[in-house]
Amino acid sequence: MKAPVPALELFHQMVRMRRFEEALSELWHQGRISGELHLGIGEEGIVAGVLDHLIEGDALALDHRPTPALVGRGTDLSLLALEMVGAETGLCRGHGGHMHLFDPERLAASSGIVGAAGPMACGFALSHQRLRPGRIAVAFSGESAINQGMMLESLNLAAVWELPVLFVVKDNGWAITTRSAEMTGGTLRKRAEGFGIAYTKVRGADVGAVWRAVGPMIDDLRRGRGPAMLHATCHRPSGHFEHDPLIRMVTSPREFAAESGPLTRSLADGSGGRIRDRIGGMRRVISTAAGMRVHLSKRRGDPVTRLEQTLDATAVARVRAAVEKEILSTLAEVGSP
Amino acid sequence: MKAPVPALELFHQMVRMRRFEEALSELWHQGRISGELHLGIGEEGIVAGVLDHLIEGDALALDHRPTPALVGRGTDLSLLALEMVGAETGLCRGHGGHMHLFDPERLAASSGIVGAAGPMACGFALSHQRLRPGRIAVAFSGESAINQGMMLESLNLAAVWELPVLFVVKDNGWAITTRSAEMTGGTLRKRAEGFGIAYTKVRGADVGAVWRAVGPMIDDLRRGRGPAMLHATCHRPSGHFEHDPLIRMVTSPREFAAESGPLTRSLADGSGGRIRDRIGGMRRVISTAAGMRVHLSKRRGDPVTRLEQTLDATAVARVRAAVEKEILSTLAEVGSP
Amino acid sequence: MTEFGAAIDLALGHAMVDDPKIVVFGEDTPLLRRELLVRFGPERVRPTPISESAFLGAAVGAALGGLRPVVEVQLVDFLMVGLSALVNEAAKIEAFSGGRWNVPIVVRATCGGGYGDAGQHEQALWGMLAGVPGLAVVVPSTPADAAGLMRASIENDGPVVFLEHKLLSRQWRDAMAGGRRESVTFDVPPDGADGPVLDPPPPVPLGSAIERRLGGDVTLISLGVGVHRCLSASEELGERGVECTVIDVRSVAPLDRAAIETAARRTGRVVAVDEDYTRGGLSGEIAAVVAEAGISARFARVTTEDTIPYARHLEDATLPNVDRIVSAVESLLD
Amino acid sequence: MTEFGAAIDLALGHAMVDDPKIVVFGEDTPLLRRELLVRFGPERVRPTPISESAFLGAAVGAALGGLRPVVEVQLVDFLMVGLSALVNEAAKIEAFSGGRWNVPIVVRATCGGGYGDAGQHEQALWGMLAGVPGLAVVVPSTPADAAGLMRASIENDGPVVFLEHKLLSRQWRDAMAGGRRESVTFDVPPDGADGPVLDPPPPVPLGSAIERRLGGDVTLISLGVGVHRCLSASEELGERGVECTVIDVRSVAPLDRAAIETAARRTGRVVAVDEDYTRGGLSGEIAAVVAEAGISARFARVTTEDTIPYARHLEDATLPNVDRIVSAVESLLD
Ligand SMILES: Cc1ncc(C[n+]2csc(CCOP(=O)(O)OP(=O)(O)O)c2C)c(N)n1
Ligand SMILES: Cc1ncc(C[n+]2csc(CCOP(=O)(O)OP(=O)(O)O)c2C)c(N)n1
Ligand SMILES: [Mg+2]
Ligand SMILES: [Mg+2]
Repeated sequence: MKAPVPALELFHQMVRMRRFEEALSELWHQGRISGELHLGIGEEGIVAGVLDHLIEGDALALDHRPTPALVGRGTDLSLLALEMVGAETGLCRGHGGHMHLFDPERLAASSGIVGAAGPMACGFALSHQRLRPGRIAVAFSGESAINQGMMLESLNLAAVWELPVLFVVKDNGWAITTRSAEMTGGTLRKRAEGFGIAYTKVRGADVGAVWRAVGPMIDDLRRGRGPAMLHATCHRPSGHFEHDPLIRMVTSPREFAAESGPLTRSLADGSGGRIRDRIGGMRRVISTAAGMRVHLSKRRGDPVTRLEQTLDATAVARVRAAVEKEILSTLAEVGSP
Repeated sequence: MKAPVPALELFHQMVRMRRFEEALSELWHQGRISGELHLGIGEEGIVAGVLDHLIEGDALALDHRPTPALVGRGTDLSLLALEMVGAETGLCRGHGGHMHLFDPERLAASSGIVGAAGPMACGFALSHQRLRPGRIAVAFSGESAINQGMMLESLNLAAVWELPVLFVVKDNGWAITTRSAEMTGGTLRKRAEGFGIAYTKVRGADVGAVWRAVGPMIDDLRRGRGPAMLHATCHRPSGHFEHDPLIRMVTSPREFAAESGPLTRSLADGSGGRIRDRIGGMRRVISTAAGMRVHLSKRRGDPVTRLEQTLDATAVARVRAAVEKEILSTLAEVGSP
Repeated sequence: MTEFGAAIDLALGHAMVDDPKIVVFGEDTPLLRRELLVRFGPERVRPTPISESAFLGAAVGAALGGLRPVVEVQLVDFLMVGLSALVNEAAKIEAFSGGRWNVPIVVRATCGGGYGDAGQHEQALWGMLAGVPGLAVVVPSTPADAAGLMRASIENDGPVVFLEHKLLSRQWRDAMAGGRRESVTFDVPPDGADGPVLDPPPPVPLGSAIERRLGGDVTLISLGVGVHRCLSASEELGERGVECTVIDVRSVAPLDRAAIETAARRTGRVVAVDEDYTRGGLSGEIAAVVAEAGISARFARVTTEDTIPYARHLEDATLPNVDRIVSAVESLLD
Repeated sequence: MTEFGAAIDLALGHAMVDDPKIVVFGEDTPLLRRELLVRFGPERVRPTPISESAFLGAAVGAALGGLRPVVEVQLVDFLMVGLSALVNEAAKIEAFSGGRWNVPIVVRATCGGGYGDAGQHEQALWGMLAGVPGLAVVVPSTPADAAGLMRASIENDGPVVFLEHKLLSRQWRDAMAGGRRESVTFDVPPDGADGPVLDPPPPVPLGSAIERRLGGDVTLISLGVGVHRCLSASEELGERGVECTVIDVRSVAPLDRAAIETAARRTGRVVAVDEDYTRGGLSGEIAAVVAEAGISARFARVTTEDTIPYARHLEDATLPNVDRIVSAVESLLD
């Protein structure tokens, strides 16, 4: 039984996620959203491809980029937007904000503690075993969260309790300004094997591929065959969070130039390390900055445009118009400052 | 260059460890040592086989069974024994006790927090990189500590920082009264691979095998080839700690009989779970108890007697006499209550 | 007469009969709680790996999913390994969700010293935990309270840390202290270790202190084993004509401010007897409660000032004891 | 004039020149501390995985091995993930080793709120940390103190948690709060964000409070950003003829009891202004210090009572602010 990929629906959800987050970004720049706003722009292919397989009663444990998943799961956009601007009428009455979104009706909880989605998903799955057999829990996290002890412990806990947890690792290759591969021993595939859990890798830019890969995994989960890891690559073009100063530093020529003074002084400072060390330090700063700049300038790998190209233009226009309408009415609810 | 196993020296060290811990056990039963005394009786093959390769400047991060390693590394037995009885003249002036032994001269530190030896060893190894090139750090832990987040994180940290850490996992198969395999997903070999670190498995009852296996591993460590894991099985015939009541319960027929009343009442209690659940519960208690009883009654796998049989009887007698003398003079220092 | 630990399991058993959503898990739980395991089956009583961060966090998730987990961490000291699950998740979700989602978990752990295991395994740490808004912390001093507070903790809709003192619980005394050795003695308070417990045990509401003794000269405020030390000191002081009120706060958070204020006002002298660290939070909080109420009372503390040493005689001097309480009272008398 | 965060790095740079045993590591450290990286090289300034338990524990081991690690955990909230390394190892080893081994580590972390990131990322938590014997905790309020306390923390032979408030440090304000947006404003105390710093900065001894203002009617005791709120409140009160003393404790542990006692005795009225939770420890400790000294002073607190909410207006009402300080002072006046 091979169902066809529901491309238009996946496209619709991805556009909703994308456009909603673009609106949030604007609200953030307007100063109406406070704090560190981490967006999932670029991750929609992974999120939409997974969510489409969920049924009522499935649970979501989300990380510091919870918005796309909530949008896709059906949380009211106005409630979400109102929460972001701190309104009493928001999803969490203005108490949670963008990193601490909770939707009890959809069993969706988030946390800004890297790795916390792992134990949370294990707990949801345990409650499923007793209260909602056949339901699953999905943990969304970044790839660098895989080095956090509580996440590693959860892989093991899920394995030995045979919990129906799908660990979805959204791999953009970076943790803020650190290249994840440089801080991660082994590979994710071997990590999963190390805990005895199933593993599948997929390109997150291809929502259809995600959808196809995750279907059988979730079927197995529902049948009680124990936890699994979906490792999905992705590209997040805007970096860590809105207007990250470190990212601005490496991407803006002006800002990077402003750095060159202090860095050159540090390099020249004979009171510091041996010249070999100092050059090594400079090399590391430059290679990190250059690596990030190249990474962020990449324009391939966008799941939305990629799918769009394969779809009928009128259908696309219809979807986009519907989403625009939804976003506008959401923004109307939020009003102006 | 294949050096021969220094059998007599290994035997000597193992007997010192064994006899010293037997003396501690007696002091504990006399009430002169307080708290949870965890002994390493049965682990001597692993400890002696590893320690023989160490040189000055190498560091030890020890777990809740630190005594054999300190004995083997040369910490004064009287200082150790005096510490155990809480004397001002003890190794730590009576402040640390058996789970918190610190010997700064030998860079040996212990902790009763399961898994803490991992990060501790990473730290020692980092200090070696800067201050003592060519020196290594050894982390000793049980096999169940491998599910503790900080230990898992350390495997990764050691890998990515390329630290000279030897993770020695002493695998007796049990964590107190829990069968470790039932709570551990995957295998240790795959775990190590999952973090990109070298792995070797060996029978800890065969000190010569340990000695041979660990030699090349340590050579590699000293050459900066990154961390490695030595997985060594062992059999600890006396269970978790001196006189563990759970262990007494399963091993003493009288105590187990005393349990049968309450357990039978619980089984019969219709206010509880469905009868299927209750029988399942009873089955688990009995199988755990039986499994432990069988495990503890095993008399094979003792590294000391095993090596003894291969040695010349006069040499053995000489070693034993020397050790007896050392132990007696140590006990004399400790005096009577 | 019911033993302290048995009283807790009695309450737990009743609760598990009443509410099938209660599950129990932790390291070694199958043998530690074997009677519950046999009574309720392996789905409701299960072992965990040595992974405190994961299983505490899983308790939070399970509670969000509709269960009521009672999760056992053997020593409160080990909570430090997975504290984020309590401080950053359990304690915060009700507030962050705008009051729409609760986290009904009970974290059961042992605490306290007095048997020579040293300061990495004998801490109290209740002040640190109680300082976090959203976390309740209870520390019973008698079997009846142990049962009643366990009942109330399970019924509470937010997270509760339930601490049982190792000197009071036979099971833990035997395990951690080798308490069945005839060659060792501990200063175990008899009324704390065994006492009458109703079956089923009525809940003891969180945040309700109880007056264990009434006297007009000085108020001693304590909890857990400390209560018994206070009662002994009060006996001794009573013989010398100094009459003490002894307040057992029973729960560190919520804290029964009214009970503290009333007694402080009546006696004008307050001694906080707290096995937790001096700056651990509770003893200071007692001073603050009194001062905030505008009560001008003389104040002293008997607390644990330093890392608890291993040697029994050093430990005895470090933990609050009857002599130190008597001296503290005397210091307020002249 | 030196910026707050730059002052810390200035002190760190001097210390690293003087002592080659100092190493710096943490998440993202290579870019965050890029000037130090370029000056001292990748062996002394290195990145970590997101593994707080391991790298905090490794700092302890490295210190035992002879290094002096300065380890950076971006937010104090994240310390909860790896707290055992501090509470059960770093804080205890000097005591457990009978004084034979020290753990000279500095844990550098940001703390505090006021920019709308909500209570999982804006906590103070200094009281909880300072409650553990063996841990020192410092919270500077000016660039000069930031530099001086960093210097002293590095020179200290035991573990120190060094907390920099996000509102004071430009780097963190920019990062966490998006502070360079023209569309947002924060109540950043100008004297806290920028100020004169000597080069090299002289150390500020741990445990030494400083009087920021002298007045005879009321003593305000605070630290970090709270000090500036107290100074603003004092201005306002001064105009009405109420004269305040403002004590900046600077270090939560060790705590300068003498400074608190002297001021409390002089004014007879004490207001503790503490961004940490009400029952977090410090504000209660201040009450206890006053009461233990036998000083009969009126007492009030301005603290964070609940989980810090996300919405800026809710947050403003939750964190200590000038209005609340003024009201607290007034409540003690009549
Ligand atoms: C326990 C903890 N440590 C550190 C942080 C700070 N932090 C937030 S996101 C992040 C990087 C996460 O990287 P990754 O897991 O790859 O997720 P991504 O941001 O790329 O989606 C870090 C270090 C945190 N929130 N929690
Ligand atoms: C963080 C932590 N959790 C729990 C414990 C209690 N505990 C002490 S030893 C032990 C079992 C350890 O098993 P293993 O790692 O196999 O070592 P073994 O005792 O068999 O040598 C446990 C659970 C602890 N000391 N620390
Ligand atoms: Mg990433
Ligand atoms: Mg074991």
